[in-house]
Amino acid sequence: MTYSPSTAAEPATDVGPVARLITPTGERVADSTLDPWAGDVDDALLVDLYRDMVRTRRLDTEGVALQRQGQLGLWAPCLGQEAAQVGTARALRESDFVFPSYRELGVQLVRGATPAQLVEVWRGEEQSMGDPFTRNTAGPQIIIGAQTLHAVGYAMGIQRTPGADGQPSDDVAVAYFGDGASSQGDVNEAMVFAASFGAPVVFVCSNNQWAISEPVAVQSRTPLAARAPAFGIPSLRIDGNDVLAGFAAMRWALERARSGAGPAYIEAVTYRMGAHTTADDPTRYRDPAELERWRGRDPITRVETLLRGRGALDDDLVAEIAADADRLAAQMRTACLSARTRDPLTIFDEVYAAPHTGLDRQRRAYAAYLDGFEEEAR
Amino acid sequence: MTYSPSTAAEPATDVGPVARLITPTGERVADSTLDPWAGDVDDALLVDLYRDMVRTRRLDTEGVALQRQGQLGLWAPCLGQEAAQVGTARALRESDFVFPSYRELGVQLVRGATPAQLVEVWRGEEQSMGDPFTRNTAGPQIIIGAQTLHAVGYAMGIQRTPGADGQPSDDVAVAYFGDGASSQGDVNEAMVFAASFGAPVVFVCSNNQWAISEPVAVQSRTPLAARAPAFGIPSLRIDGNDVLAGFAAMRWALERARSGAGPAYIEAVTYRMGAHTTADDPTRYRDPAELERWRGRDPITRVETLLRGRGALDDDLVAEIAADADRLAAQMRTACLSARTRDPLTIFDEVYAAPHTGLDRQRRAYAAYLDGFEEEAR
Amino acid sequence: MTELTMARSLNAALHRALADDPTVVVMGEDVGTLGGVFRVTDGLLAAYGKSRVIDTPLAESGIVGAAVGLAFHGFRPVVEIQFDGFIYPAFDQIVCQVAKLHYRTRGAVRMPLTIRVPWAGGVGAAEHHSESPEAYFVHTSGLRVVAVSNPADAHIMLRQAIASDDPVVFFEPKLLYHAKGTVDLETDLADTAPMGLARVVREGVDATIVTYGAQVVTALQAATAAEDDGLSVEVIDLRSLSPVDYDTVAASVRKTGRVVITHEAPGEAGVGAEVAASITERCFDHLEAAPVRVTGHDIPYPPAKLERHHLPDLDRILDAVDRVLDRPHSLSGVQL
Amino acid sequence: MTELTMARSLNAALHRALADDPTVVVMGEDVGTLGGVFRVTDGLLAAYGKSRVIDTPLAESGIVGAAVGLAFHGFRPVVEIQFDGFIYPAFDQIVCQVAKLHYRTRGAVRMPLTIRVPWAGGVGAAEHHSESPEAYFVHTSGLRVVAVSNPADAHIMLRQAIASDDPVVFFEPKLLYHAKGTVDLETDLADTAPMGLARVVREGVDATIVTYGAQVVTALQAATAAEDDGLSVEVIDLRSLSPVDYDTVAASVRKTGRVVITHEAPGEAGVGAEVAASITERCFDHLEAAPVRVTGHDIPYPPAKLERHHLPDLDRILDAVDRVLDRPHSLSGVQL
Ligand SMILES: Cc1ncc(C[n+]2csc(CCOP(=O)(O)OP(=O)(O)O)c2C)c(N)n1
Ligand SMILES: Cc1ncc(C[n+]2csc(CCOP(=O)(O)OP(=O)(O)O)c2C)c(N)n1
Ligand SMILES: [Mg+2]
Ligand SMILES: [Mg+2]
Repeated sequence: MTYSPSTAAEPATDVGPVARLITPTGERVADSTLDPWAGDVDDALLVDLYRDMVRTRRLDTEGVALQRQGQLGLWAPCLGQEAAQVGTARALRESDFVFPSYRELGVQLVRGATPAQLVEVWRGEEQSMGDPFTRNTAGPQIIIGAQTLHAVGYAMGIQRTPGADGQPSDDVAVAYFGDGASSQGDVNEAMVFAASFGAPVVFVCSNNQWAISEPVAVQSRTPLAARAPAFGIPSLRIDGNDVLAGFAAMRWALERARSGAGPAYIEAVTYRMGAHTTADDPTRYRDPAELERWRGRDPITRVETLLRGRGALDDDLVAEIAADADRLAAQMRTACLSARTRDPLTIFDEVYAAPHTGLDRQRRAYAAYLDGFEEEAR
Repeated sequence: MTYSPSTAAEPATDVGPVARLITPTGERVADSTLDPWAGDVDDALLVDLYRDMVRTRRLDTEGVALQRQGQLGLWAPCLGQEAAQVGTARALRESDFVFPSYRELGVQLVRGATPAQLVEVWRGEEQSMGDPFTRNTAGPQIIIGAQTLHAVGYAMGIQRTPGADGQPSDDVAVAYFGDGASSQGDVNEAMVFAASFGAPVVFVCSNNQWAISEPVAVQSRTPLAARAPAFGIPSLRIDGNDVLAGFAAMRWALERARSGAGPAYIEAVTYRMGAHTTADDPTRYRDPAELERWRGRDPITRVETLLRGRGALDDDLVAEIAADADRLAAQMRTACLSARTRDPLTIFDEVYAAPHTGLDRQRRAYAAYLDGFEEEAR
Repeated sequence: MTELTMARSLNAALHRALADDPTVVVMGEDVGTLGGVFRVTDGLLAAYGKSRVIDTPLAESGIVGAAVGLAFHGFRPVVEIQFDGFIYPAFDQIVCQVAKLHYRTRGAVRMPLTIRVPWAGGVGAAEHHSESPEAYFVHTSGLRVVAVSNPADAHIMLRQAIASDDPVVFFEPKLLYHAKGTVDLETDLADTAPMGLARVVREGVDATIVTYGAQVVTALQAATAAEDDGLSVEVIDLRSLSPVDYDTVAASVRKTGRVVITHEAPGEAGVGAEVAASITERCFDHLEAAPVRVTGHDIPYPPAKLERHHLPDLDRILDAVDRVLDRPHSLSGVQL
Repeated sequence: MTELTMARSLNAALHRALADDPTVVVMGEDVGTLGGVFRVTDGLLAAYGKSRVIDTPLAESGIVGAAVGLAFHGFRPVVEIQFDGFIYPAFDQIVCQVAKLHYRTRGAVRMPLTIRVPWAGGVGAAEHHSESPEAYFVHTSGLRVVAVSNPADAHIMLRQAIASDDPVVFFEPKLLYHAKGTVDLETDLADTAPMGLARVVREGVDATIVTYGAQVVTALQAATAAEDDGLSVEVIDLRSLSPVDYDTVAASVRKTGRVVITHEAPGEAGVGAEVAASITERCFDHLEAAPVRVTGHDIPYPPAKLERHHLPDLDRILDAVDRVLDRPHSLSGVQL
């Protein structure tokens, strides 16, 4: 029995064969795999998706600006990746649970993160975006790939938790990660576990072509979507800049998982239009022509064109949506500028759930030390 | 673009579709993939392979016996896996470099390990089977999967080391590992690196159906050989109890690697007839019927039948080969029984290549301490 | 009260935890059908089924990472790492996730994992099967670390660890799996002393030996031997390595003024260093001599046949007691 | 002599090592085209090509494991771990393979890896980007561990580390990458003191501060401040954390009788514990007070905006100096 990398001819880089429903020029095209999951999507929903993408982009721009102005320690822009994030996240229901990486602004937004929560992390005030359980979404994971295992474990938890009716719940866990992450042992182990237990988990790989300065070809000679089936997980490779494809693909994956058929994998082929983070200078490693090429595949423009063509979007609505996004951005800025660093002694809080003799002693000592300053000052 | 686990119907367990040249009943059959690599194999070579398998089995039996008699701390029997080990290892040349796991007695033997080296490790006298460079074979790796990365790194070294003629050397590195190991992050990262650098490395997965008490179905829902192509590495799934298939498959893989075509992967489908180690009791988890089934697929019997049928093997030669194996086993026993534990102070040797103030001090202190006993004794 | 081996007492604790709390799941390599390579999880699969007792694929990072996800969902995973030397592939998940998630989420996400580790040497095992990695975890803020030394403690402490809302790395000395002791299987956890307390296992006035795990047995033998020599040696079983119960330790050292700390792990930046430094900080004016550490050497674990030269034994501990008492016939008192 | 930042001085050392020794290879994430996120490997790819300067896939275990294989083949890999907090996925390969292979093969296989780690805090970074994991490696027998504190040392010590036949974990304080200093790029390694030596960076008689990395700068500021207070404080830069040069440290402590040890990592079972315990063992009769540790608290690294309360600063070090001298206006002298 010979297995050959039948897919070797397809490059891991740039677009290649993808499933798509909206072309870069804004045409709605057919796709036999995705259409069954997009048939009921009406213009109102498309406008919603458009609005979420505009919001995401606007907040992202604000984040970059705040960082430039010294208000944030760092920002990881998601410019260009709005469709992959918003489309997939909008297909979820509230009780599903999401484990994102650090670049999923659009996912966090769709999942209900407030502007304040979004900036606290990058300002260095907090390490999570609030309590994960209030919106069933974990904070951004920085250790590349680690969250994929958490999603699998959570999905194993779902399998073990009957609902009120005694039937196992049909919630799903979702892991978001990048093309670079695909190389990490953890991500591969996550696929092994997911397949072994048939866990209701969806892997969403945002292949934005780059892991900092390394093109995806360093990570893989084959399309990343081809990895999953080898572990027994079916996958879809979609145009990640097509929000409808993201939405439809996610519904396909969720439906599988909800029905007990186990894990699924989506590779969203997209592009990181900005720097890796505000600390990065992509001109050191990227060809401007590549950027130009991808500018022509913008995820927002194509939906706008489609909706305008259908008469579902006009200048007024565009302006209204932009104004709404501006309001959110302003909220974020206000939250950022009015952020107050919490009390120093809180650094000792919640290291442990129960009292800890060693740390409690340190806390008392540090409190006494700080008090000493105040006394001196008096 | 949809990727589905096309191979999902095939079970990861038991035999399934495999490439094979000698059937369990000792018939030489054709296989279009393997035949090109076995055409020049004459009976003399087959007898050699047979001899190596008999030796391996005999030494393995002796190892188990020595452990039972309290002479070894542990033994990891390879009963039933002789073909996969001997066949693949015999296809190597001396200058290739092998990174085996702990169960590769047959590989170590073919690579020139002495009976003494084989027992020292399991007796607890040494942790390596001598100097790896004398036979271009590393000692047994116990950390599951770790050696696969070493093989890839070594292969990267080969790529960076021109021979006398200025051409890159066409040596190959080989990693042996088990079905259980396929779940480890390291093994997957090894495939990522191997593919990324097109490194001349061959992965040999001995799928012996079990990882201690866990059937391979716990590790995988798909044939393990199907994993590799997803990383861009072609693979072959062979009857691991067919020594000729192992030999031919390895030649295929080596030739690819030598020619600069990069890594290759072989899944040898075999069976661990014995316990995981002498500390294990497989009756706790294994169906005797399964064992019976595999007994009918014995790797040695089938070659014997084939060679006898061809007149290349008769009772005399069988007896001679058995006697030779007995001699080796006796050597191993002697080496074991006459082993002398080395000087206690050698535990401080070779922790570092250069002097180390901290450790040198400890060594002196312990030497003085031991001297104190001797003085007391006087 | 029942006479049980440590392995059986641990097994009983797992049975009890699974029976009492539906959120407890046991997971790891070979913990199900086989019942664990040390039979500590024996019978659990049959009793609680495979949704509670999970044979996992062979990948430690995967096991701990999946347990983190289960904890996110409200489960209380009890993870078995098959041997001490195989915990390192899971190190990233333990250090960056298990230890930090409660802190990072300001208490929203609990990580009540228990990570059981068959542990340490003296059993003639193959490479990587005799490691003492406890210091790595003691140095990791956010974890609790305990080590048991007898069946009774093993039973109670495992139940306490599982009940703990904090992650606990739980070290079980392989050498003592078959050691027997009297275990009270009926104990109500509410009636037990908290998990973090050390115990004076033998009283004495001349010197204190501080230790944990299987070395407690060796230390007690040393104390008995020292008695023949007219010395009264106190022995403390730390039980909890993080946090250490310094009240108990300091009370002893203030009494004896002399302390020997012993463990199997290499000394350099080991638990003994922490204990020695902390004792010195707390008891400087009571110390008659510098605390002496008797530990494994700063070498990789040697081949099994040589391990007795690596592990502190009765003689090395006695020698250290002599040294800390400035007694002349100390064998290695030589200052090198 | 050239005026260089630490990042440039490290870069020069890498250039030199690649030029002098054809077996040296540099590998890691973004070390090639980008020249490293801190530009420490800047220009190396252009100068030596991609067979010597290797952008690897994103997998730390893979990087170190492949480096082990390269070392098997006779190479001398210089591995970059992009940030301190990302070394843990490679922990297994470092602890079980890199640290042990020379020992396990009785010297046949050398592991001359240098593992460079941009390290520690104080730079306002995101989570996992400010870790001080050095104690894990100090506790691991078979590794050498060094930490640099200025451009001149950085240059020489990196060259020494690469030339070392033993594996070296090499910590580079991110806070000092842009700090400038005079570097002698022409030094012949044969003329330099061995890598393991500590250095007295400031002499004094009243107390000794033992530290390493970026804390050396803070300790020097504290010593200067203490001078205004009439105190003469000696400052020692350990430079090598394993082994520690106890000759230099003990000589100082015998002189001053008082010692403060400071580092950013949490104190519990940290390097400071080892240093305090070892000093006490060696200098007990010369100590006027217990060694005092000033370290990061035993907490996960806090959010950036709060890190200044975690990291020992000038005031906390001065406070500790006061304490070790039993001076009344010590702020936290309260025994709690
Ligand atoms: C374990 C680990 N190693 C290295 C890093 C440093 N790092 C942060 S982002 C990044 C690239 C990630 O690329 P990818 O997975 O494609 O995600 P993207 O940034 O493109 O969204 C690297 C190497 C990290 N955060 N964690
Ligand atoms: C990292 C690690 N985890 C766990 C173990 C314990 N262990 C030893 S062998 C084994 C099963 C290995 O199965 P497989 O890879 O199929 O090889 P086989 O024993 O069948 O040859 C396990 C779990 C180990 N040695 N290393
Ligand atoms: Mg990317
Ligand atoms: Mg197996």
